[in-house]
Amino acid sequence: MTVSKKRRNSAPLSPYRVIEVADEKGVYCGKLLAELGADTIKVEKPGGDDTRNIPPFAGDDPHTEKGFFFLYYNQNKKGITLNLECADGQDIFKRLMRNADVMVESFSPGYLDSLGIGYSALNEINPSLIMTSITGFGQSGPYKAYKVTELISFAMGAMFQCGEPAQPPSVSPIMMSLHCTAIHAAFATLIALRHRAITGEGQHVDVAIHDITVTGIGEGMASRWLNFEELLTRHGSQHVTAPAAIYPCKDGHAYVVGGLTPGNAPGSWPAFVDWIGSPDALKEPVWEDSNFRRQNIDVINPYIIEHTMKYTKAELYREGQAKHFPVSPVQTPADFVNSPQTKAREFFTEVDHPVIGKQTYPGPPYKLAVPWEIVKRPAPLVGQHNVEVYCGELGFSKEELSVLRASGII
Amino acid sequence: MQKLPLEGIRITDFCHVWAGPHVTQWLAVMGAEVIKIESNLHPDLTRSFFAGDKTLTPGLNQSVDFAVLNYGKKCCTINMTLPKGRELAKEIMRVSDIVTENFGGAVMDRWGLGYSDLQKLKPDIIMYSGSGFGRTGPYKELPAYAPIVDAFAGLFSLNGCLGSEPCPFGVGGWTDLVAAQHGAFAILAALHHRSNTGEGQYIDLSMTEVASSFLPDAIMDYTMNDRVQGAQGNRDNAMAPHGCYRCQGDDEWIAIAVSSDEEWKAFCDAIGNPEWTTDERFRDGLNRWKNQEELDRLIQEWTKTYSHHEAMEILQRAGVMAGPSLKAEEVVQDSHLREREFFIDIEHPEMGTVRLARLPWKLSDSPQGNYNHAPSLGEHNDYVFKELLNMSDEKIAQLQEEQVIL
Amino acid sequence: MNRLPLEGIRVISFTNGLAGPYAGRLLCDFGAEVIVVETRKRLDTFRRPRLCYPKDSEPDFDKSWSWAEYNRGKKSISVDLKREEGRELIKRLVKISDAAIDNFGARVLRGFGLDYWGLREVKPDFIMVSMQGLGQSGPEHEYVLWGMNLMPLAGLTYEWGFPDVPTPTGSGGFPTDYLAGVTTAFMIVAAIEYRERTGEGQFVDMAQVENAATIMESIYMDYTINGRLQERRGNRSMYFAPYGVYRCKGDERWCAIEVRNDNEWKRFCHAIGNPPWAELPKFATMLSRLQNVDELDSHIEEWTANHTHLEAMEILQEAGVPAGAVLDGENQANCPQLTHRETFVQIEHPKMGIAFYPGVAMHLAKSPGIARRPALLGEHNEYVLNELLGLSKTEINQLVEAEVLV
Amino acid sequence: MGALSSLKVVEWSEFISGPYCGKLLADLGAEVIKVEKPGCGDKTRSYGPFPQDMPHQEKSGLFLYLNTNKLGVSLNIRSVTGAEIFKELLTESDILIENHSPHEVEELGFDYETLKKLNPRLVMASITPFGQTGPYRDYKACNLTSFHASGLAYLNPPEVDDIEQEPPLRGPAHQGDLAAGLNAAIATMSAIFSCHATGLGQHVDLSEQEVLASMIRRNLAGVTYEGITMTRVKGSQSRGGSVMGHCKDGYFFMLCNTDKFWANWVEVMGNPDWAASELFQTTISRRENWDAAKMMIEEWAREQTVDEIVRAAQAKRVPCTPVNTVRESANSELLADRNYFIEVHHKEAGKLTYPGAPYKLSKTPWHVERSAPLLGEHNEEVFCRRLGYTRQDLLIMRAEGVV
Repeated sequence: MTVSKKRRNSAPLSPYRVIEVADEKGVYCGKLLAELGADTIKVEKPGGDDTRNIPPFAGDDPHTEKGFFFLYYNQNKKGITLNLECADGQDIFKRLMRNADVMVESFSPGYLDSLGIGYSALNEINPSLIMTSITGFGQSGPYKAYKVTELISFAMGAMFQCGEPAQPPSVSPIMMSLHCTAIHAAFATLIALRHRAITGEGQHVDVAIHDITVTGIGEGMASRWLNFEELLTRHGSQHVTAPAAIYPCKDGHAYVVGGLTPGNAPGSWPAFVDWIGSPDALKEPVWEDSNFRRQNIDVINPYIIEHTMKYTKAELYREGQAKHFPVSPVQTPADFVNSPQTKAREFFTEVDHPVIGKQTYPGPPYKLAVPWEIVKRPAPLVGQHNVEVYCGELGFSKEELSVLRASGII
Repeated sequence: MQKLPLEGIRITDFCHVWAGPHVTQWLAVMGAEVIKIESNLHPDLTRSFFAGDKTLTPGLNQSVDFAVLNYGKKCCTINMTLPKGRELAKEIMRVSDIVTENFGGAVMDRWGLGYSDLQKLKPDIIMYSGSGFGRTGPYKELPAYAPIVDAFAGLFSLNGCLGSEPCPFGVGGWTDLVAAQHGAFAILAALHHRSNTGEGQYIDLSMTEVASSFLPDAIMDYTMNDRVQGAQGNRDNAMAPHGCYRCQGDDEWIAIAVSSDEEWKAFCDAIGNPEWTTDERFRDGLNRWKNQEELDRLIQEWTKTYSHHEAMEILQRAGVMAGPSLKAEEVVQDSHLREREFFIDIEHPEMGTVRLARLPWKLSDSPQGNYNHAPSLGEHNDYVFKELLNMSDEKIAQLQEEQVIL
Repeated sequence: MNRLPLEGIRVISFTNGLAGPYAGRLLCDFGAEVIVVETRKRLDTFRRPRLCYPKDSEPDFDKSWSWAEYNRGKKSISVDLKREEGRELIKRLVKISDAAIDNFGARVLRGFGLDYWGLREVKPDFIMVSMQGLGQSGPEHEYVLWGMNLMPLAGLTYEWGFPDVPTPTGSGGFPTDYLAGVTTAFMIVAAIEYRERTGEGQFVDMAQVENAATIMESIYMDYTINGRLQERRGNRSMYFAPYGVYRCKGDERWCAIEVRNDNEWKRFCHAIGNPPWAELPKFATMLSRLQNVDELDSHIEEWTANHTHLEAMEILQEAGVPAGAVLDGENQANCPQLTHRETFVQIEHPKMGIAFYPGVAMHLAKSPGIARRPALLGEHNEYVLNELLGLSKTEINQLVEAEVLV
Repeated sequence: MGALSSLKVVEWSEFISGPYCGKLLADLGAEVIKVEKPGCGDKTRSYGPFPQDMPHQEKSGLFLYLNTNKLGVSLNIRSVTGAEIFKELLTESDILIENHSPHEVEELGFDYETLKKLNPRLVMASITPFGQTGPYRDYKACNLTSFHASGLAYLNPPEVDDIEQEPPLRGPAHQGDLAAGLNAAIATMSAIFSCHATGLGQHVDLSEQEVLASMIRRNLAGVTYEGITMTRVKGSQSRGGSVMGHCKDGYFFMLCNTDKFWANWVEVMGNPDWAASELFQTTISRRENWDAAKMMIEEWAREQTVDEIVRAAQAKRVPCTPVNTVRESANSELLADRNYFIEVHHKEAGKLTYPGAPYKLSKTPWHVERSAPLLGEHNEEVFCRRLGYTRQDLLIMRAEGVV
């Protein structure tokens, strides 16, 4: 009997068993599934996954169990260790896959096949298995062997548009393209589960970071060229409409948008001119045209800056919003954590972890009217669930477990 | 010519039989001047272990047992049963750095030569007492030999083929030597401490405790899990194959161990059975381990067709751990050991050339070591009494009269 | 072709701009029937004919490119929600629908009584995701916010850019829209799973800003746990060097390079022809490279300056070094990998003719999904009102004349 | 302060031989820095026994025992940075203990010739199966094969019924590897004494095969001098004088290799007539007729309890003992009275009982000051506080997988 028979009436994905053998490209995918109740087992190599090395660490102590990246992205997962590069490991892995519903992996194409546990092999063992592969460039094609990191994929997909014209393209401070792709992979996985519900068959889901970055956060650079032979270039924070950009203020910066709403309504251009002290220079009708404003933004900016410099970012936020202008402060992470809005949403949650203790993590980006109940757990310690899974589920004896351990298999 | 590491260190040595002499043996070879105190009343017991069936009336200087345990040492004869003898011995200890003994009981104390007495004699003296059960505790007076200690410590209960009843350990004096080596190390540590602080000390070594500290996993398994391990034979609790297999020649055997899939593949290719790597029973470590009986049988079919040396060559060339189970004579002939000059010839005045194993290590920049022949009884009386204690001939003659030097 | 996974799922799209439409696009790629509710009276900002296709064609909201790109495949009805009749129609449609996406301002649907709490009266097992910038609760949730406001709020803009430039910049576009968009699609399918098992609907209150914050985990945990506020680092890494974007031959040509360990460093040096500087000890280890990173980077640019960004990428990737040319729109359009993956597909549209659209970005072997053309505004009024809701032609005409369908 | 507390040791070793050598030094006060590879660490960590048989990187009984009193760092010395740090460590050390194949050590550039340029005082102890020279130098071996290839196993068990069927046996547990480590410690200390005199270190080339072979020096001399090779056949001579007998309730083992012991033993048996026979009067005759004597003794023993025999024998000072399992020896009044076993508290494994001191030193007692290190536990102490790397550097090295 498969795992799915067991759990019922809890979170959406609770009937499913997910096996994750993924690095930073796939962890968020596993996290999203686990957060919705999927029984997710993270398979690490003996000694622990390399993503445990990703800084920063709690107390700056580079300790296997203290890396924030690992702690955050592996919540609600179980953790086992397994060496896939030896016959035992492959054997055990196959046994695990027999009653798994989903496998999330992010190895370079062909690697798992070379170990005899690629899709075709697993498909024979378990035809209803869904294997979600997250790679830099996809399972085939001229770049399929290319190495990928956040820097590389973001550079190829979106960076050309990032930053000030006068500066080099600007690197994202977070794993933007990797995680954005991981969410797509999670979505695609659910689609494949739907397909399985209808046809009973599993399939191979092939998600490439390059595709997602170009068609997503790449902001249509490609389609713009394809359809208009127009090159989108770096334009700092300046939006196509104007005024809409980051402006300095007393204590920092704020994103100020004026005149996006047509006519005279609140948030419209006339209202904006009025707000910034109705300088005569901006009163002529020509300025009603957004494109004209965009072309002559340098004429407008001094007036705006003169205005914004009178305020703190918080004041600008309040004042602007009171007048229905889409104004927002450029918050520091500290501002965000401490803002009344964030607090009211209880976005940050406390997690208790055996090694780093009770600490505050960012929570999920959504609230549910009727929360789905799931078993909450902190990120697993290295091999924390070996006994549970190997002895409890696969029926190995403690003695055999020791053999596996001694021969470096788990 | 460079000096030996321990040159300048003098040891008064009351050790006898096996464990004790082995301690000072190591130190003597490394350059320490070891002066054995014996007497014709009480020669070292091993002097009277006759040499097999070679002769039925061996002289006290012809025992092979003695020869292999006492080379590099000096010997003087003092009758310790006489107060004067003990006084005389004290003179030697006064100019020594270390005193060693392994009597079956507190003999030294009874002689007034316990550590506290020796301290008065020479404050920074280092004294080593080796015994079967330690110099304190309920068994401190009991005589003990290695096998007694082994049986007591649990070694026998862990020896033998898988699941067999307890079995004496075939390597005679194993624990004597292991204990002695611990003793030698402890003495060197004490010497090191003395050279840093000028402070001597007393070392109490119990063979039982040494034997026990050589069974850590069995003991930890008991203290942690209350499990009493039994004999495992040649088996390992992770590796398989891990055993000793019959070879072609007469009573020839080879030990083979495979610790990973790579080695297993190499092994199967080497013996021309590549299909084993895909055989359900043997394809991975866990299955190999579970199906060992069968596996061992099949491997033996292969080993039986080769001599143990052939088998070793074939397997080692493939990168598989394999070692023939050598008989003593084969060890002596072993080409590798010969190239390493593991055996040295010692000229012995009464025994002729004796070929013996040297210390089991080489120091890149120190001479080979002091391999003078094992001393005849009293061979160094002159050196000790004249040169060392510069006593007059008359004095010496008198002491011989009084049977103090005997 | 066999049935698409989401066939039979009907989703109402109360959307505007990017985030909401992107979520809907993902759903209809896999067979969901997504019906956009819009009106001439207050056009979707993306419908406003800022950029029409084909190039230089007359302004026409049915030709607005940005709307077409993010709404392709959906159906469109034009209903004025300010009118009671309009709202009634929507409620009738909800009765026969499964889910809704809402990225209007928080007040809008609430004002119309069409928010989740209103609609669940009509359909208790209804599924709805509202995805306002700041969610549906909290003191600021009703604020007017566009995509470009969210990164600054999330603290992402503050972290993004060069330390020596006074003004933080952030990315060119609206990453939060995509993050929130795809998460919404994900949650809707999950909620459908749940409903099929339990018969219960769900309301998901998604704050777009939090979608950015969730993937800033390390920055936030560094603050909440280590009390450290990270500052902008520009294109440098604290841990790896070489790391960053290097100027290549030609105008605005850049190549990103990242070297994470010795191996990649060796391969890198080899790939650029082992220049003498690369042998210097100051570049031998990660630590020393980071200490001399300015010098290192200038050396690297000496090399990259002699190659186009594509050459640099190919040379380094061939050598197994992570490298990526900073591709502009044209490069992406000609990228052999994207061509191989058929990432962009041509679709014909009655008014726009044939144009390139992003295809189905995820490759599912057995349920590939399909990219259909965008709708004209109100194109599906008849299908929805007549075929689905069973209104007669005359009733529909009345609604048109009454400017409910507008 | 321990006897060796002035010594700084780097232990770059796997499994048992090297680590036991390090333990011997550390337990007497030397500062031993154990260098393990990041991730899995020393192979022993995966080797049982584990509490409740649950394998756990920090709870291997064998590892806990072998690594008391050491500082633990994790370092990938195959990386450039790692190698550099490793060399920095060595320039500040007196001793390096390693047990890798000569081939591998040269490949990594840590061979003695290279290291002595770095630190002329360094004593490098290399523990290998077959030594640094000779045809087998790069052959692989483990406790089992070394035990056989040195001639020891061939003698074990001492007596078999069918020599064709019953293979030679290695000694229990890991005795061979432990002995190699022990001898390495002696050799290393002697090299340290040379260093006192000359100010120069040297290379200790220790072969496990030789260590074990030297344990049967007597048997080897038997071959070279007397032409005798012992086999495992029953009733084989020269083992004369010992009996392991089966009593009502277990086994006892006795040894009477002297006339005195024999006489007393005969009394223990209540002076049976057979013992008065000519056959058993001299050491030589007893040896020749030992099988007969043994038979009689075993028959007699079957009626006794172990305790009766042992008490009676010991009263007459005949070497005699029960054949204990580790349980009985661990619970013996002797070892309790000697306070042999010690309790050690370990962060992960908790309080456990370990085998204690193999020798008691009066002034500088053997003692366990700290339990075995967690993997990389002392990275900061060693790399930052001693070698002066910053915590930031440490983060970088972690990100690169160096520590």
